[in-house]
Amino acid sequence: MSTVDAASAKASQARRNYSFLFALTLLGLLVLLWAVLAIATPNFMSDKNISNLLRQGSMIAILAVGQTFVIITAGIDLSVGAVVGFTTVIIALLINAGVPVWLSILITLLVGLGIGLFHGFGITKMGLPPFIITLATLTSLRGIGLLITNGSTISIDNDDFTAFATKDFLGIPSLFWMVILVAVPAYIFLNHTRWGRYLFAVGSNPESARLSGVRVNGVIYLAYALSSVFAAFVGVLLATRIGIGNATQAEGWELQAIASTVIGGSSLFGAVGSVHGPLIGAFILATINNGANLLNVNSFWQRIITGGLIIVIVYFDQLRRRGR
Amino acid sequence: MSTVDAASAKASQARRNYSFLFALTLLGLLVLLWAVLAIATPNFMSDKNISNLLRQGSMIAILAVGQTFVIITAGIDLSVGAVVGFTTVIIALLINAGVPVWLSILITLLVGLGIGLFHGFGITKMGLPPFIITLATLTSLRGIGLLITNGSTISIDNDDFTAFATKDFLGIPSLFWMVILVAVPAYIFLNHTRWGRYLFAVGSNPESARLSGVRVNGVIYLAYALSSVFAAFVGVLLATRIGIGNATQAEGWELQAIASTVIGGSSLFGAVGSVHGPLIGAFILATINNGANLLNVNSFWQRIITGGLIIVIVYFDQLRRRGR
Amino acid sequence: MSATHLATPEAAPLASGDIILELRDLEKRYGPVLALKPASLAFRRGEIHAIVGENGAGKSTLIKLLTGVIPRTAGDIRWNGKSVSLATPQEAIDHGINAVHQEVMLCRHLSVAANIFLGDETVKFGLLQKRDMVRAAQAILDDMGFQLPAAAQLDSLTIGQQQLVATARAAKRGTKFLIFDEPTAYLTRQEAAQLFTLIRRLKAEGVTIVYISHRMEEIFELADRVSVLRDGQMVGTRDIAATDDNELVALMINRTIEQIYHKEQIPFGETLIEARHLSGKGFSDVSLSIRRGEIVGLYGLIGAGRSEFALSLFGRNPKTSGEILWKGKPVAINNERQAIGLGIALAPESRRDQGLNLNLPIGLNLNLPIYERLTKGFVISAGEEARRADKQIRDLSIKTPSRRSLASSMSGGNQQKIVIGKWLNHGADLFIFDEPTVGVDVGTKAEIYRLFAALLKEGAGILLISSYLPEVYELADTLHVFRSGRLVGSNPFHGASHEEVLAEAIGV
Amino acid sequence: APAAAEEVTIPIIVKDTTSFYWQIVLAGARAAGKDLGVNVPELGAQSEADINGQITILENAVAGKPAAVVIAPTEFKALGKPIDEAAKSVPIIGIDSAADSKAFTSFLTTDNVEGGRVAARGLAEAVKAKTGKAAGDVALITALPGVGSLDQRAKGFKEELAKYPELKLVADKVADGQATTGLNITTDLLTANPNLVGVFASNLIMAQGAGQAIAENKVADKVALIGFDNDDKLVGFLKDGTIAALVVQDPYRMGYDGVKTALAASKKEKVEAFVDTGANLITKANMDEAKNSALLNPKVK
Ligand SMILES: Nc1ncnc2c1ncn2[C@@H]1O[C@H](COP(=O)(O)OP(=O)(O)OP(=O)(O)O)[C@@H](O)[C@H]1O
Ligand SMILES: Nc1ncnc2c1ncn2[C@@H]1O[C@H](COP(=O)(O)OP(=O)(O)OP(=O)(O)O)[C@@H](O)[C@H]1O
Ligand SMILES: O[C@@H]1[C@H](O)[C@H](O)CO[C@H]1O
Ligand SMILES: [Mg+2]
Ligand SMILES: [Mg+2]
Repeated sequence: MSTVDAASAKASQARRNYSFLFALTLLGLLVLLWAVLAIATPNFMSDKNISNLLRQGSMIAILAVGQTFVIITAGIDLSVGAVVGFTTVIIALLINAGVPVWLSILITLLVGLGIGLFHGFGITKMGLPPFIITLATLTSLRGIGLLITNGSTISIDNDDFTAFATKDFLGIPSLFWMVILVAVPAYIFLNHTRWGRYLFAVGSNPESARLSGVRVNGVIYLAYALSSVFAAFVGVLLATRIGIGNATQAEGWELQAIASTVIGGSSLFGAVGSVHGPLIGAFILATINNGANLLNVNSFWQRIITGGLIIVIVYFDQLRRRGR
Repeated sequence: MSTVDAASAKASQARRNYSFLFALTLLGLLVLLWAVLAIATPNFMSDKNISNLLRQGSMIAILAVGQTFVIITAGIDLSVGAVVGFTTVIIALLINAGVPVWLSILITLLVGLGIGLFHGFGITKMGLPPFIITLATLTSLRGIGLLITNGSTISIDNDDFTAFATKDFLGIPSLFWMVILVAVPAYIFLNHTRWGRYLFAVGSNPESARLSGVRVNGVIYLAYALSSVFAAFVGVLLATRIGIGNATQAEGWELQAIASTVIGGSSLFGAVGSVHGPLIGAFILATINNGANLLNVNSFWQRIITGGLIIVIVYFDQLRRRGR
Repeated sequence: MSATHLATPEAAPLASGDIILELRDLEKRYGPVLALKPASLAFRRGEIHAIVGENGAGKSTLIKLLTGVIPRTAGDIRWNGKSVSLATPQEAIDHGINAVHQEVMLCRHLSVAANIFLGDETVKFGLLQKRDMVRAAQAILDDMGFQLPAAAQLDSLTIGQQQLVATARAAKRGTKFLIFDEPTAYLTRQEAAQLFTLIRRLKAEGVTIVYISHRMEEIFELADRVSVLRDGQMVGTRDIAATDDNELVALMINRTIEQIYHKEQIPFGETLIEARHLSGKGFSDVSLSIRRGEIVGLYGLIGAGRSEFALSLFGRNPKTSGEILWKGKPVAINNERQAIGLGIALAPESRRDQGLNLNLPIGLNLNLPIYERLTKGFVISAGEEARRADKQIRDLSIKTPSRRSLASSMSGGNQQKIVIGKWLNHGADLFIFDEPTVGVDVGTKAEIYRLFAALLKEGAGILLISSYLPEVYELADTLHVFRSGRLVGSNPFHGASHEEVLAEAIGV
Repeated sequence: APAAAEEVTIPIIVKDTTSFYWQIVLAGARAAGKDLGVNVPELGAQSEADINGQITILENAVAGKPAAVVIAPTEFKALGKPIDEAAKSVPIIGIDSAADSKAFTSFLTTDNVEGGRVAARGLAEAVKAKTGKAAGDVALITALPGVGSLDQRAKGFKEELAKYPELKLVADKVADGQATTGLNITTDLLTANPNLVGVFASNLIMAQGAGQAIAENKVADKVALIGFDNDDKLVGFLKDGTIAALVVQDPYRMGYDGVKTALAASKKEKVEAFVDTGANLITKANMDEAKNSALLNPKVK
């Protein structure tokens, strides 16, 4: 092997480790935040608080993973917050109508699927930009949800269902188990199946993907369907947590999900993204909020600090990436 | 000239005409909306209502033009709504402190400039994605504004200033004059100056722009500075219109501005955009709301219809563009 | 490296006034990759200096250093005897150093004129003088003999035409030192001839030209001197009169090639595909057939409609009339997947736009058509995925540290190999190669042609689309000429001379 | 049990820290904290519609092991369980609005349905004052959908309005929480309903927008506007006649007494289980009465 080859082998080695290192770095930042908070507040490391933290980050984390599929295809899904709010209404109606919980959940997820397929249709068949079609759905879905409920709130009268969010298994909150339930298959799907590869290929260059025999439209349908189904799943979880169906809930969660995804290293131009990235991104955001509450930071300062920390974290991450 | 050349010259001719045609179509849709509303409601075409409509669309229109500069560079500015809210606070404080109105406005615009330059810095020097840095500013600015006002509202005690928004000149509301004041130079800037052209070049291919000696970083600073200064200007207008400084105002206006821009034919992937497009986009959105109010459409239906119309309008626009 | 003994130092010592630009121990590292090992070279005022070397040898890297596109990691550059930093493209432009890069570096959303004047606009009272610029750009294009509309939007042009725009842009007034990085890769002979005329004229005006190409005949036609890069190392400079093909190739690849156009006579088998009176966007009434063991060549000028025809066969573009028979039976090919399913593969002409997923790993690019096959149960077999990618990298000697490297970090020629490799990896009965050797070095070209032979032996048929006449001329069993979307002449051009084929293509 | 030497902590959780109304509540709580030597973290979500956000904050507050928690539940049903859960570890004092929980140690609230009724009566009177009789078209503008207390006000308003058969509710609009939207809606309502005689804007921000529309269109002499809650801007409108009347609660007291009651509860002292802090109709005529003046000028800083 010539020197060039040896050197470049080393570079590729570095690059191979890189994805892992990068995750480590973000994870490192998260752990750093935890360490600081553990020292600064007496209660941060309490079982109770860690449970709270895991519960608080869970829903955005799941949304962010769904959003990542879309962002990898160079798309965007602004509707996820509205889907969450809308599906709390759907599941509340179903459960109150006496439909068994498992069936209610299934139907709610199918409603999510329908919304995602509609997005796929709008993008592939009507030629609409993802930003526009999902913004339109965001607007309309909130309207439909409000219309169904006449602007009010539906109390879910099934205590087993609403108790779920507060439960723990093996000391870990049920909501966090749901993250694991979603993330593990999502990881396998994204990194170890051909459809995962196709998501990247479509995000990178749809024409080349198409000429290589990839069903580009199918891949787009798939990405948006996954995002919406994940959002519907979060709607189910939110309904168990707040015990009501209300179409205005989860406002702005789309931005939080997108932010988690981007903090987690995805590029809005597509073809870059992972499953662990958005998870870490979501828990970084949750930790900032949790920590600020525990530190009794004034809520206005809390916003200022959140903005500042987002900059600092992504900046360090960029540095690390460039310096690799 | 060979046939090939003749054909491609013809194609390019078509494309040159196209921008104009496209504007006509969107404008056509707007006019169609107006015609329908003029028939459906007795008051839509009244002088008074047209004045109201112009006033209602003005602020988003100006934001959308500023946003367009950023979107042409393939960026995004999520902070504009927060800048509007924040600058209502700044100008309210200045005016109440007895600073002359012209100076208050100037200082407020300079604050906007500072925010825009900060975005430019974050993107070019810190390597942050535009989505992230402007999201961070959005979060922090609201916090700073709330901190300054302690979460309350500053009532502006200068009647001349607050009367401005209600005034007309030559039968046209002052706020709409402000749109003209901004749009005409913006049009000349974008289409007839070198910096306007560089915005497109950077959005199209930053590397080739750089190879041509274009100061790519300078162009990015410029785009974000313009967007923030326009937002600060809208902050001034909002302060005259509602007579208060309040940091939580204009929430979600960034999405409305981006939607206006995209409805107006800009691509979020950059290098495509105009000044007339976002203006028409903004007034389409304003017309939908105004019309729904006049028709006394249930507020929930109003949301559903807005979403539906966005899809229909952009769809027709796509058809026209493909069929050109 | 024991090969350095091959390099003989330049014969004639130079008077310093003759030298316009000099490199001293110029070096470029990408992280640990040494893309250019410390290189020293002097360019004479007004000479045409060719640079040759294999794919990935470091030619484009050298050019990027000279034009301020990337920073050097060590060494010195002297411009007219003075050390210069060349830290930004603007600085290079200010000195009068311009380049036509290998990948077209223009803004596709802007007009031709806007691209030509980008960074150097005509402005009056702060306003762009668009008409003046269009007029001036048209004058420049006309003067250079390029028949292109200055007002057209760039992306309405073919890649070749875009390359000419880039040339016009770099060669317009004020240029003292002009670098061409494989300028003819996307040009037809006719256009290449126009380019050569321009280059000779510039030389006569005292402009120094650096000319990079994989086409030896061009080097011998144009250059005064030639330098050879191998593996990032400058291995020698020769006066063109004092060297020949064989020496250059030996310097480049450290071995000799007996025969570039490898051709074996293989008996033809069944007819794989037959197009009958096929029409579509860009072509009409095309009838031809391809048998197993046969290479059918399609030669024509840019825009003649060959690529559009190929895309129709592959199901990417709809046909408007006519019929396709596959192994004797009429078939409908409505999309790419149907074509692939029948056994058709297409390596498209534009590697950037159609052929590659640039910001993804090489391995993924190579395996993209075969992931269905790599899937065992629900998941992809990682071992098989790696094995298949590594095999293509080895077989095609794709110069990369790893299948995990991004396609975008490859040199142009190596990118082209990935486009081909992906279909070799998949396999097919009929291979459509659209400009398969664009930007590919001599050694690799020979390998690719050998590979064609291997495919034919296995019973495949090949449709070879090329604007490089020697290639189709030497390789095709049946040669068709396309002109303005139609096949010209009823007989295959077998046995016709180069000149006759060219005349048909141009239509004189 | 927390050591006596340590400072006692009683967090107060409001619905949304970004509105002036809640700043008055917090000011009251702060004053109580100072007077009683209690540490009072001031918490709240980013929007009154953000139920999950408030639950999260409650969870975090309880994790800090406070002596008691004062909370203004953002939604009746949704906060029920979390409050039950929290009450297992600390005494919970409710203020402003109710929640579906029996675990409150004490409760100091405005009856928002009653607040809506007060507004309807005030509107009828104001219309009568302007036009001579309580008759004509009226409209209701709600800031945001899905906010419990706003829904209750709308309910009370509509119930009471039914007692005035000649007052016809021609529009029931829900905005997006932005003053500008309130302004645009009101303007359009004035255009669409030339016979409009009254508007009820059921919270602070909507009243600001609606007031601006009345002023902008110079219809204060024809259209009676009733607002809810108060700040400088609205008091200015009240003074110059743009707004006919404001329904004003006693947020300062809720904050102050909330913390005071919480401290008592944490010491296991006996506290009052329910206190109605009242909703008062304030007009230009009675705004200078001592009690009203105090309500209109809370000691925020
Ligand atoms: N951005 C980059 N990052 C890492 N390595 C790079 C990068 N660009 C080029 N290289 C490496 O530098 C070496 C030289 O590449 P270069 O493009 O100069 O080759 P070339 O001689 O122009 O080849 P070709 O004839 O194929 O165009 C190659 O090994 C290539 O992979
Ligand atoms: N983007 C485009 N817009 C309009 N017409 C186009 C475009 N691309 C190609 N054409 C037209 O389609 C026809 C066929 O082009 P095609 O690319 O198939 O030719 P070709 O013979 O393969 O030449 P080459 O590939 O060398 O450019 C030509 O008339 C060309 O002008
Ligand atoms: O319940 C609250 C208060 O009573 C106040 O009016 C602010 O808005 C409501 O949601
Ligand atoms: Mg090269
Ligand atoms: Mg072609």
